[in-house]
Amino acid sequence: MKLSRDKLKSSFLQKVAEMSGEDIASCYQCGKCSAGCPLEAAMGILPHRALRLLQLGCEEEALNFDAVWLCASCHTCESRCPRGCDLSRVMEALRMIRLRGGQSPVHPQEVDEEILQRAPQQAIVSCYRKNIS
Amino acid sequence: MRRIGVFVCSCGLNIAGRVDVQKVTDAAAGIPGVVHSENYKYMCSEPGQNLIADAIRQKRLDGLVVAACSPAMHELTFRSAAKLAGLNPYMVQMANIREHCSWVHRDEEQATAKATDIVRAAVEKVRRDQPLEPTRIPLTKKALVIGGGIAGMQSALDIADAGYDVVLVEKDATIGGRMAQLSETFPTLDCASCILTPKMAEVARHPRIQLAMCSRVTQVAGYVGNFTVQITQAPTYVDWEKCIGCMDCQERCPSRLPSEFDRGLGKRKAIGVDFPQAVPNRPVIKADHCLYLQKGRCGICEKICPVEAVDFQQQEKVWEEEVGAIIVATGFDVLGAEAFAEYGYGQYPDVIDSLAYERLNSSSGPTEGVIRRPSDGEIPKEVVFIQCAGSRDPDKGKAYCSKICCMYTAKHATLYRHKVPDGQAYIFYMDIRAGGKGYEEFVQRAVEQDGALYLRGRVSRVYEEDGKIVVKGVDTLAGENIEIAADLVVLASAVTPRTGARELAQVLKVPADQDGFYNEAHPKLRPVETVTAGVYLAGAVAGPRDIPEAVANASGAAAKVAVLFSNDELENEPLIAAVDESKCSGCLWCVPVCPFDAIEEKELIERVGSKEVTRPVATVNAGLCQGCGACSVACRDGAMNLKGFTNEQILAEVEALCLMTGSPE
Amino acid sequence: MSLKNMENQLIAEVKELLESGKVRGFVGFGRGYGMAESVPVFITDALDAEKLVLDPFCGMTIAKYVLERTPQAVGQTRRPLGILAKGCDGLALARLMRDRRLQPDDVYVVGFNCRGMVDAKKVRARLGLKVSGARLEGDQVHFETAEGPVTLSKDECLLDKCLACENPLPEDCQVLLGDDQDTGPVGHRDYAGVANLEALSPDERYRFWTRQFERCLRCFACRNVCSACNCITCSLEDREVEWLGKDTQLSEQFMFHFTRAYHVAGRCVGCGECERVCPVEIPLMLLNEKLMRDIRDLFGVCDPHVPRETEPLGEFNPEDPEGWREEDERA
Amino acid sequence: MSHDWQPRIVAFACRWCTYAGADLAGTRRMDYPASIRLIRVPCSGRVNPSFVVRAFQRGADGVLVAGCHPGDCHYIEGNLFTRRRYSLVKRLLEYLGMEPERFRVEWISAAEGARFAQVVKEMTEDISQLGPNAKMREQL
Amino acid sequence: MTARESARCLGISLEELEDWQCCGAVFPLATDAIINLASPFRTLASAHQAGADLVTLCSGCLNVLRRTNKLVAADAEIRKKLEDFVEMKYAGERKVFHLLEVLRDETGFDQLQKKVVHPLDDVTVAPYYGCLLLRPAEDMAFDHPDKPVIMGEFLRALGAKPVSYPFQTECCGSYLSVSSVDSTRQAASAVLKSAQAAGAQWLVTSCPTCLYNLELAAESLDEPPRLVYFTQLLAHALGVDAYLEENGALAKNVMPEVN
Repeated sequence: MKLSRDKLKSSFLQKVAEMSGEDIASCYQCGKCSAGCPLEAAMGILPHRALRLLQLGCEEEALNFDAVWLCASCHTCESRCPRGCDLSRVMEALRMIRLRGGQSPVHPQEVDEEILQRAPQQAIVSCYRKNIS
Repeated sequence: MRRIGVFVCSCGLNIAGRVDVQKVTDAAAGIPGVVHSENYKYMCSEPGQNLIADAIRQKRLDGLVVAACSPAMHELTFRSAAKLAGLNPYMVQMANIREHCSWVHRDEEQATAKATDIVRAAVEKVRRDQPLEPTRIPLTKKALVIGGGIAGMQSALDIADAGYDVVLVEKDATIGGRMAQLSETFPTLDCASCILTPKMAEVARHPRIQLAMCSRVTQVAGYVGNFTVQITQAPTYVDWEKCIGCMDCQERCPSRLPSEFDRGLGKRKAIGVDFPQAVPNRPVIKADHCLYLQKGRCGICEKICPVEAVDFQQQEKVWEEEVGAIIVATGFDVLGAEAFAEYGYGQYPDVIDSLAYERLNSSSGPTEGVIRRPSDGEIPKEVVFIQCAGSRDPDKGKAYCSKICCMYTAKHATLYRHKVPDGQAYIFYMDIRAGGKGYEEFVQRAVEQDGALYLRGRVSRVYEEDGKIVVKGVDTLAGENIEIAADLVVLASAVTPRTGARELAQVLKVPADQDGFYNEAHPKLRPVETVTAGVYLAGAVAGPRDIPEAVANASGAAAKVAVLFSNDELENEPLIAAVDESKCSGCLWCVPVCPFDAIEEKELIERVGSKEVTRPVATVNAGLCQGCGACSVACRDGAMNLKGFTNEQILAEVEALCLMTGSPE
Repeated sequence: MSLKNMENQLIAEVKELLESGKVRGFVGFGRGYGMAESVPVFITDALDAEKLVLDPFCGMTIAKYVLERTPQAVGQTRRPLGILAKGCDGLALARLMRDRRLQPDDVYVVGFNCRGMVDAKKVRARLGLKVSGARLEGDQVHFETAEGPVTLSKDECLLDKCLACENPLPEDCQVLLGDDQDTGPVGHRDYAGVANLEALSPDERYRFWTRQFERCLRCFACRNVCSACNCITCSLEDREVEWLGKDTQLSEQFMFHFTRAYHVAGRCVGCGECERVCPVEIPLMLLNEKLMRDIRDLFGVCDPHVPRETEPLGEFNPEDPEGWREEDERA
Repeated sequence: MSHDWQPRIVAFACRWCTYAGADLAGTRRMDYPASIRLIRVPCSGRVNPSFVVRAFQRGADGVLVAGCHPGDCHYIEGNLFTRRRYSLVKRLLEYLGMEPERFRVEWISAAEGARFAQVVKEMTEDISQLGPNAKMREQL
Repeated sequence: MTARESARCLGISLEELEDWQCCGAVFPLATDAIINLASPFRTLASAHQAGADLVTLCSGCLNVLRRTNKLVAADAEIRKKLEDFVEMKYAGERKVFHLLEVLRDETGFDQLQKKVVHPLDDVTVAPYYGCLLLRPAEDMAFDHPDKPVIMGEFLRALGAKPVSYPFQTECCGSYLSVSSVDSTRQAASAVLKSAQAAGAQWLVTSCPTCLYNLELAAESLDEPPRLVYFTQLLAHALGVDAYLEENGALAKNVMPEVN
């Protein structure tokens, strides 16, 4: 991996920092967020890695970090983070950038009819809000 | 009219490279009252100082301005030089034209103009200086040491060996402190008791050390050399003078309670000692658990005591000691249960802190040194150690590194393997900080020889399931979450100041940081002193320390006390506040702003017409005043002033600086 | 009870005090030169008690008059001086006591629950008539004038300080006249003038104060009358340290008024005497109120004008805001 | 060589923190405008508000009062009184018409040489924008 | 319905907010997603106009409304934007409660206990908090984020025996059950198994999404705990459900049978 000043000071990083309101540099990669993440198994990759990718200025990798779609914003990570860095907000920022860029992992017409019938409104509204721009 | 001399230093090219030194010298010569002005390459050198001395004598100078570097650098140098030449050292002012001028400005003209202004302000200041003499105060050559742990004991021994009396105040019934709770010590694995107990005995029998056990320092008045300290001793309910230490009472006492010394893992009796090697080896009664004191029945100890030492009527005792210096060595605590909800501390018996683990390891501990888990007494086969439990956690715990945990956790894992050869120790860590002699090697031995498995990451959750303690953490090096079903979990809880340290800091008027650790007078150059003259620090009271550091500290503080006591009188800095009684209205609004309680009320007798009347005025205790000047600003009528920084002087400096040289009007 | 009834009570009380020798003298009000004007009097003879008045024109805060006559000041044995006290006098006495210029047993306080006093200037401006008497009733004041009775609302004719008065009842009195005790504040200090001035630009404010201070005669009346300005020697007249220049150019006027205001910051009792006595009508309460309001807002001191054992600038809270930062500005 | 008008700024610096911080700026050879003149005081709590007004009277275009951060005072609590005092003084000066940029209170520790230089730069720039101070200034 | 009747029975009057609007179900975490705050803001402002505080029965709504409320009270800039957009004035004057808090703080659990007519007779119930009631702890200020007690106390007041189990504050997978069923099933199963291991007969929740996710997960478990909404328990214990059933306002057999 090649590092450079430009890469570490990109406007993309600035944008993530602004949108999330979090200080990316504050993370010292202790992994406590990953250790407590209830959906880490489904993600298949440790969520604290998102912050590391950002610290290294890896825009492309950060934007391909698909675990963001699996963050349920449960704030377990935030509640235990020793550095007061809210990973859920960083995940949301990455998600929003991709949603605004036209990516979306969920398409309303493809959602299972049975789920739409059974699931409570809250779940459906939340899912759409998080996954559809 | 003062006869002022101005000496401008070129400091090689440090000043002359940017400031036209000759121009400054010439400008200074033009200031009224300046009768001598010259410059030299290195004013602080011996020839430079001689130059000054000669001018003082030849030109009968009574005020000096040395335009050179920061007063922090050479004020003392030039004051001493002036004194040698017969001039009162307080008639010297430095004009800082190096750090504040030549080093920070590029434009030579501007820098020269500024240097001229700075010199002029210093001339105006020195013009209003008065010769000052340090006050001399006698001192009591007896020291108070607060805390009987390893640091306090070391300090007490060093001072006592130097030939001065020491009062050692300890809040518990035994000296020894935290170190007495430890099993072995890193990195040599010496048995803590083996090296500590001889020292405890030495303290106890030293003729110059007076022990005040079960005691606290509740008030401190006075100042360096002359403190009056109030000591409050809790009742022990046993007359230690009579007691012969047979411990029959402890044997027969029917009431048991969890032993605080054993971190709640073992039991002790309501009467007795914390541990068999306690010094002094005298029992105390824990009133809350004594059947007689609580319910009025039992009294077995009183009946069986062969020397009738048990005294249920004993009361709290309060007395005063006069001392000349105070060493604070109150040591540390570890963060309590409330900090670790996600780790289940306080909820699951098999989640313990490091001090409890020390007790499990100790041959005098509740399991006699066999590692048994608290819940069922089984020998744990898998033990998880969690480092940084509350440390390096600015959000939920403490921002700082507790410093000693890396080392003692390696020690714990090593000792564990020695005692449970088929067991496995896991250590969650963030970074290994092993910066001491033999420390890194010790950690590596734990890994290589004793099979400790280090996992780089934090633990998020600890919970009980099927009789196991499930630890969910992460190993960021592997990029995997880790789950371990352990038998015992040990938290390396953050080191904090002793409970009550903050209150004591207020009693002593010593500043503490946001975490409650006491501030050193200077973190690098005056690490065992505080800003309150005569109060010194030893050990973990100023921050997490390991044993060798605490001992080195303690000896350092003791040396400071010995140096202090080598004087028969103390010289007090004369730059202190003073009251003009004729102006003082006696409102005493200066009193609440004084951080050192140095201002008192005094009755002034005055004549009004033919009668004598008294009125209150403020008066400054020269021993207590540290010269901050807060009182002089609280004073509306201008009666309170600060010597060396008087209202007249500061107003004159303002005027001088506002007459900027070289700025076109 | 009406003021008239209280006046009778007062006269009887003072007569008794002087006759019995309980007090050395008594500071109260007597008839002034004009009809609608009562002025401070100092009496020592019981026969003079009849001269005392208590009417709606007794607006001056007279506490400071006792300062010149304390045992300490006159070198006499300790025997108290009597004084008639409204709420504002009570605060002023408390100020002098906390500043230790007065001992509690230097004074014998005859207090009453003040329902506001008439501002003669306002009445003159409104009625333009010779007023021969007045009577307070509820929210109104009934005046007797040469042309018959006239009624004004209190809002129209009371002294500003009364309209802002939250402490009408003096504390720590030896005697309380009347029976309507503790019926709550007369008014409320709203700091409207301060807010108006704050809304201006810095230059406009500077021009405003320049217009005011240019008139200042440096007569020191504001200081002399002030119960918080009670130093034995005033630093502004110090002969050794020139805190204040001798000439009266604008720069020195700013220095003077800045220092005066700052010296009473947290200590001003809000009696408004400084402003009342100013011969050139400089609105000094705008300065005092500014500090009072900031003390309240910044340090959470709810009654900044009520003397306490500590003053706001003689204490601190570790959590105090930094009042000079933008973000600490009031929303 | 510059004959342009440059503001004159008088600073009252606590000897333990800000004065030492300015020393550090020197040791590190930081470059900041020559507009500032320091007066060394033992504590920011020593700075009488009248000193500030006197500086404006005599021609200062800006005044800085600087000391240790709250909690770090060499005299334990001196700067906590400073904080209260200057919260009021700053507002009073502005109330009398002084521009906010001309008077600042800052906490600058002995380790904050860069912060010291930064504050001097900021003040110099801000005041240069405003021009010379005429308010409360004596007429010669 | 059950909640309103139960509250009435306890002397609290709950009014349904006229013209209410969905809060959006999730609190927008991106600092520039202000528009998503419009609907909770409008709900809060409506409540303010109606002169009342808000009570929710759903953890999700509580989360969104309480955080929005805190944000508009603290951030004047955002408040201004929202006020302009929604054309209503509101600056966080109102409070947002969860019904459980009302029961604890207004009614008092000891008073509640006195009103119980059908005590839950020592049935073992696992309280399930999930995420949204408790986190972020600073915003929600609801209960200890790792050691909450409110539901346990509530259950005890109703006569039930609450059990403590490690997963009571773990996330059930939330809305991912719509887009990624497997991941939620895994998360929700872990919760159920943990409750089961602790011997819970029932499990009570305060969030419809949690309830749904847990129901899904329960399908693939042997004898999972029965799932109930906290208002159901409340109505049952107060004897309100019987009254409602009689009036045909509530379907029968809503409550699982005791034992």
